[in-house]
Amino acid sequence: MKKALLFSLILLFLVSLNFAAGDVVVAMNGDAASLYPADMTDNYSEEICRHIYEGLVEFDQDMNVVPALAKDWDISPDGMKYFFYLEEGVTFHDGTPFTAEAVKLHFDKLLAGGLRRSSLYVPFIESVEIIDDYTVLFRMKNPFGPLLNHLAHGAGLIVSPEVLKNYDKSEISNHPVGTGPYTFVEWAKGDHVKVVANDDYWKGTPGLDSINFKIVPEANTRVLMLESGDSQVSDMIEPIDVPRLQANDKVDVAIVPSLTVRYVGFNMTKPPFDNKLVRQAANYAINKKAMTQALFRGYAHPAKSVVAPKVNGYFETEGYPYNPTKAKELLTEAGYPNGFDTILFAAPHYQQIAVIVQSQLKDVGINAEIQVYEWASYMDLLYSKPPNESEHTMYVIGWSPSTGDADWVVRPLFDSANWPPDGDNHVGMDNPEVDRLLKLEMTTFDAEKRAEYLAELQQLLVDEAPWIFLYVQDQMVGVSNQLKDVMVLPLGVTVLKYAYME
Amino acid sequence: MNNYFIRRLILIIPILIGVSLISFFIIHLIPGDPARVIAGQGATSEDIALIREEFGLDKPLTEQYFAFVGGIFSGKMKSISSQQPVIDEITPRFWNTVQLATFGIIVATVFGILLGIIAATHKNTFVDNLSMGFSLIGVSMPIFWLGLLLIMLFSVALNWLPAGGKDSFISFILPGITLGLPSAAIIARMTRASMLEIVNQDFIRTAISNGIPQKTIIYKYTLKNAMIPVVTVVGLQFGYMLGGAVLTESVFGWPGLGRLVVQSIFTRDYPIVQSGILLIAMSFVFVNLAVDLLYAAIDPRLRRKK
Amino acid sequence: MNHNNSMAIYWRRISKNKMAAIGAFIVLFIVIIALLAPVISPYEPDAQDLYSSLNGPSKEHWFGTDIYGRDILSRVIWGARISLSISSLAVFLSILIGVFLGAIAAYFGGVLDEIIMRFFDILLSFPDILLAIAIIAILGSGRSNLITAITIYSIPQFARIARSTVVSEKTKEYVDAARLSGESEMNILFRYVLPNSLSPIIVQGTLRIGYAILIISGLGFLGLGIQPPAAEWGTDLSIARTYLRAAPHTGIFPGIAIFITVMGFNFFGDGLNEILNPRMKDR
Amino acid sequence: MNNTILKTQDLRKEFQVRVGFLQKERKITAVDNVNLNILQSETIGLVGESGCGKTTLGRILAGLLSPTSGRFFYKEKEITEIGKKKNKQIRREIQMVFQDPFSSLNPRMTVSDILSRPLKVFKIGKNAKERTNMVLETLESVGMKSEHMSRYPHEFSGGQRQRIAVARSLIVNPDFIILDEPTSALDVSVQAQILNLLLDIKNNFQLTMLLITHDLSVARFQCDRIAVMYMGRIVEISDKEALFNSPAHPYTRILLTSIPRTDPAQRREKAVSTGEVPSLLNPPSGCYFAPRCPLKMDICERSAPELKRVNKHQTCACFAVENKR
Amino acid sequence: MERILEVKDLKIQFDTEEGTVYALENVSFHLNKGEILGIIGETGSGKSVTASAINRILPVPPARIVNGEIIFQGKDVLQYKREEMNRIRGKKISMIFQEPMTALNPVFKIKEQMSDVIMHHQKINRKKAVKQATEMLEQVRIPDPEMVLDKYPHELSGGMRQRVMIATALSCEADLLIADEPTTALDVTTQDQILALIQDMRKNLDISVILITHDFGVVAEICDTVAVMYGGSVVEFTDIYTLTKKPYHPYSNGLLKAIPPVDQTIEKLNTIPGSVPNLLKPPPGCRFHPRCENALEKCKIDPPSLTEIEENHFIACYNPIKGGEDNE
Repeated sequence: MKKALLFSLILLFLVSLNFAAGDVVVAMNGDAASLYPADMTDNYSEEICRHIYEGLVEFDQDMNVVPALAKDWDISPDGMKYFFYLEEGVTFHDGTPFTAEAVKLHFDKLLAGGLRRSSLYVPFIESVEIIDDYTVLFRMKNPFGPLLNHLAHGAGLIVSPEVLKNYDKSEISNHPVGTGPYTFVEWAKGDHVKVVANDDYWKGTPGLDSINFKIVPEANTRVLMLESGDSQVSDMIEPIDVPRLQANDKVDVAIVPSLTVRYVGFNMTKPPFDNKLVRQAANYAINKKAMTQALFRGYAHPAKSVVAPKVNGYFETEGYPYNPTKAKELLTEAGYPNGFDTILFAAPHYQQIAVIVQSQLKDVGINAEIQVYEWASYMDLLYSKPPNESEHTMYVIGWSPSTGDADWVVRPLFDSANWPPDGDNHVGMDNPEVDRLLKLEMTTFDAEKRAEYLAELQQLLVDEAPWIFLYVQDQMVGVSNQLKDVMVLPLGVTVLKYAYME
Repeated sequence: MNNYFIRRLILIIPILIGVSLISFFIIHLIPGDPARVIAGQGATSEDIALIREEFGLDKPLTEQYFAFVGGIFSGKMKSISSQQPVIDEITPRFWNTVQLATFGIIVATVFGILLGIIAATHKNTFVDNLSMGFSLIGVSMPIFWLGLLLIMLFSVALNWLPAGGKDSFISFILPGITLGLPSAAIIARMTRASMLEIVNQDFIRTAISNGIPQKTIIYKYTLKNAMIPVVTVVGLQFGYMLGGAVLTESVFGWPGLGRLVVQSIFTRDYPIVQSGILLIAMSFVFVNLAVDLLYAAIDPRLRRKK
Repeated sequence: MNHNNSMAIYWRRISKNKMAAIGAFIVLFIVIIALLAPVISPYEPDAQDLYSSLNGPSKEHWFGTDIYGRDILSRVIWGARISLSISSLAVFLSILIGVFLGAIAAYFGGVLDEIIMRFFDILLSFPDILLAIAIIAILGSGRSNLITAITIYSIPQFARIARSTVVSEKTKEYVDAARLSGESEMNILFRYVLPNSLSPIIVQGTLRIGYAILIISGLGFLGLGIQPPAAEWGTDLSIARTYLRAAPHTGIFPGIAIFITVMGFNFFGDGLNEILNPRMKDR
Repeated sequence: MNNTILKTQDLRKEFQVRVGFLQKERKITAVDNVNLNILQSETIGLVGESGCGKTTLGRILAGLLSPTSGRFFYKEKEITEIGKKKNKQIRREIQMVFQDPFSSLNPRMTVSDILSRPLKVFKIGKNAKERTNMVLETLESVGMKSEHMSRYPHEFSGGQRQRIAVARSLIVNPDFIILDEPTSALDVSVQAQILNLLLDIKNNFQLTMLLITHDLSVARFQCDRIAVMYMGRIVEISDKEALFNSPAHPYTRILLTSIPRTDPAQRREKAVSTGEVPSLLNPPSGCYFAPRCPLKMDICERSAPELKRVNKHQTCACFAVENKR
Repeated sequence: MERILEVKDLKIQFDTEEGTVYALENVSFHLNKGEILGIIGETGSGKSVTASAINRILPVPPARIVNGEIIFQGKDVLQYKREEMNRIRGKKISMIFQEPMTALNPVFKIKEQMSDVIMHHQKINRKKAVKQATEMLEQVRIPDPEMVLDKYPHELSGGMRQRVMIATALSCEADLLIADEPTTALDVTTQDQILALIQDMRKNLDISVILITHDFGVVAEICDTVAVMYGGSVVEFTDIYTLTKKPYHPYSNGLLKAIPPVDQTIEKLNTIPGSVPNLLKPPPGCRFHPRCENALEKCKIDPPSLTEIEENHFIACYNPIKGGEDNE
């Protein structure tokens, strides 16, 4: 009997221990890989970095590029030179002043290569020069429309020069020092990352006292933490739990379409997928509405282009509505009256999509056997050999431009120069017309002109049907209704930079 | 006594070498290139070559093996995915697994031995059938399903306990019970069988005929003999909990070593997988050594004759 | 080896032993379900109906539907086929290899014994599930690789049992008598010693099939099981993880199927154990 | 007529008592330089307390155990290596019957299999039919019936099983049979049946027999000559009547007096000594029996006595006995 | 002669999975104070079951006492409750067993096992109990008691362990010692010493002994009276001299003739045809009738009861062997 009494006492004490008003807990699905912006590729790292560091420019809620450490900028008429005029009186958390020199040091490290995000800058930026303490010049290798998006990218978050000078690449991650509203406190691997308010933040004291990013891999637990007030923000809410949270008056659910387009890629170098009609037929065979209803309870939208709606430069085409009879017609027209056998490759977390695609393709006569490869072998399969030598035929995958700009979708995926093992063009697209449009859109920095080229390119790509276009998924983030001004970016990152508790 | 200890220790060395060889080669047999995984989508082959060179993946296998054996705990070895020294990645995770395993084995041993003794002392009665029925259920229930059911009941429905993650004491309860129950079943069955075996021995009949009371016979004479095989089983179960709790850890999102190893296998993080598997196997071997010593402590016949 | 009359004896003793009878009944029930799957399952296991995904138990779907709207009852029935075939085949293979190695090691002893047993000690210091995962990572997931993985980590168990029974059996006098009758050593091992060391192996074999089913479903749960869309209990269960609250039925029925099947084998194994070595029963 | 069928020369068998992986190995000598001659168609007894090496000696002669050193000859041919080399012919001629009826028959084989296997292996009998007849004939010669042929060992009593074991050794018509405690696992009434059976067989088949037993009364009934063993050494070999009426070696005398008589009238004063057989791990020096021997002299502790002929019927290994004469 | 123990018409059966084992059919005999009674019988004769029924260590179930009384010092032991039985076991009735190798607890020192018994019965502290144990070991002529007390069972020889067992059994001055095949597993020289020891214990400690064995020599050597058992019943019960002179029951007669004598050489042994009965399906009437040359029709129908055909000579047979072949 005694033991039971003691036990319930502990339970009571622990539950009552809640947090002071200004302290916010964010329940995240996974742990950050690194806190060195220039060397990270996962969303979790980016989410934390965006609170500690700041870049020259940043994205707003609708992914427009807005000023941050750079108050304003001029672009030379030939688009080869970008002058950025920096905010004054800004200091890093370790006290070093924020000057042009800090910007140059940060980008020189990136341009030197060897960092995971170097490929975002090396092909486009020639050099970074200091004009004066608060003016910096980016000299371009060739005119490059989407540069601002690249600078607003997570890799553009500027690290304090002191840290860059004293530590090597892996150590920087353990000493995150930026100019952001929150300073780094501690990082317990696999458990949590804690940041506290930076009182002398140049835009005034931030809205919260501290933020604790807790790693909670279990979706159910994140939902329960939100409902019980243990956390104020819970990311990656499962579609199935959304209705229940919406019914809860203490909680809101931010539903924001992501930048990721999910698709089934064809290896266009391998028959029968070298035949456009077959590819189009496969597109008509898939009932995207039913798939999204089953897998995401409707929180996903059929893809109408190679690019997601929120991406800068998106152009909506008519897409491929579900029409199995047309699919069969196209197949017979293409010379496969009673279909054909093939293999549908997938990584473990794409199995559910593959199962639905397999069943619907079967209805039109395409018998696809599913082969599941773990992620590492899957990467090997798609990237180790050029498509014409590789075994992959149809494979489930997705792409999301971390720069938020269409160029970072179409060029890596469809430029004929980007065939694996060097690039991501594993569909094996080799189309002069596509290459021409790619060149044009990359080198024009006039927004309207660039949008026209991108539109034409997207219409062409949809017609070419290198993929079965599937969907763009919504991402759901649960937020306590006391927490105001939370920015849930389509990038898959939740930023509390301007957030405050009511 | 010490001679027995030294002898057992020397026996372990070949096993450890074998274990380190297997842990090393297992991961190298696995297709897929770790550098590719880190470089991720959008990386060029120079990037990949750079990463390979940075982690010494391009060196011949034998050199990599000795680097592995030498560098495990010297911190020189870095995890490929997180680039942190292997020790920093593994030690906290291993400590979490040890804590959970300890909680689990305590639940298992207390429940198991209690049930086993009750069943043995009330042979063929309702109590015996009940406890053996329970232990059969414990052994037959898939551990991850048990975890799911407990979460459904205690955290989703009743919301008394957290559904996963590791922070305060209460987060130990559900995973600890999930991990402990099947082992409790195994320990209960072994205790009952061993008690029944001993109760039929001649020396128990001698004690009865000399008038020794029932209580002393059960809790002193029978129990001490019966504990010999039970200790082995407890050791074995604890050993398996240290490495084999992958399913429980994954259901409860417990940041344990087993789960880290499995995830690292998927991302081909060689250093983590090799060191993780080696650490699990070594802890298993040392737990067995401890069991053997306990064995000798209980059973004088094993000690060196004077 | 045994003539039919001793088989009859075994069946009579099984029916008399309560545990073995229950176990045999459950196992037979599951085997029949597996065999009659095409006939008795109400729907095609892979037939999808995406608009009725995750519906609870109803008249049309007694066990409800899974995320693709497939009928869970049909998948559970077809799942029996996969679990039974893979586990029994894997255990059979590991018995063949394990018993052979164990018997050779025990019978001829010396260095051979030392090498084989030390190697198995090393293999046994890895937990089963981790070894299976590593093997599947090497070979890739899929039916035959799953069988290989389970076989490999079960071999040491059977080798050890075979070794301990053969070691005790080979000192029995009928072995010396066989030598006197001029039998060759190999002949003595396989015609005299092994047939008499089978009972603990049969018991362990039955228990291991149950355990193998647990591991198969465990691997399926981790996403390393059979290639989709095959109906495997563990794989189907892993979906339930995300839908615990909204669709608990997805987590109940496949779990019960695994549980009952494994319990059947455990019951049967325990019963056999009592039948085959009477020492367990009180005098 | 009585030529020697089997002769041993300084036969010696040592066992390694390995206590552990690192323990220094300790040797015990189970059979210590035994010289024994067995005459054609005689029955010689080998008696002694447990652990005296009589079973080990028996197994060496049967070829089941190879000696550490020394040699032994069968019909003038050396067969020390019988254990290793598969010499079929000699293998057939020397057979053995074991002590425990419950473990000397393969439980998984029927009686007809057990008896026909040796025939097949030694290629005796032209075809199956002839072999079955031989099986039937041998079964009848040991007092069993044809309907027993298709049954399994577990369906027989201890006495019947021992009969089957005897039949198995007889069916290959050997010349020399070694019997290791054939009746000590049986009840008295069943033992009597088997002992009578062995007597009949000896006479009908002109067999030479070596009977290993701890029971001197069984030895008296069955054997012509008796050898007494103590801690691996033969201390006395005498003709039956001589051994019982006038035992030469002091150990034989103590053995005979210790055996309880079945007639209460002949009760005798019990030896009150608490002496026990010393352990083979550290045997005493000289004559092993010295510590317990009433006739102990100084020499006994220094060197081990040789077997010497005492009279026409008896040989003995004892200094005291030698001098007295 | 005061009777310390009387067993009347004891009938015991075992319920096993194969069916009911009719272990004891009707067992009657008595033991006079200070005497040694020998119970002789072959495998399955029920001698051990009888022994373990007397001090009630027979596990019930599966055993079932159908009827019969065991009067010990005036009271029927079968009516004792568990606590009462526990008090007299070791205090009034104690027992020693056959296998010295397994009769002592392997994981406790001799000192602890012996003092546990003494302390339980005499409620004295550990130190005094150990002292009493040391004296007891001297009584059974163990050369160095202190050293033996400090040892574990596996460190002692077979004979030594048997002496420790006897010392423990008699450490609380029991009145009746039941010895179940005490020397069967020992060599003949050690057996001789143990028999001598039992005779001394009887004299010095004034105890009565029941000696169970299958070896008639042991009975002839030290017993005063003998009960011959066959197939679960006492077939003949008399003093040892009468039995050797006039074995009236055909089984006793046959048994005595089947033993190979050590003092004379004989040509042929008398044998009893057939083998021991299967107690699952015992033959009707007298269970020896299938193997008995004197069997009459009556013997096959109803079992003979034990009757005193001569003064102090009881047999259970309708057609005993009288006169004629006196066994010289």
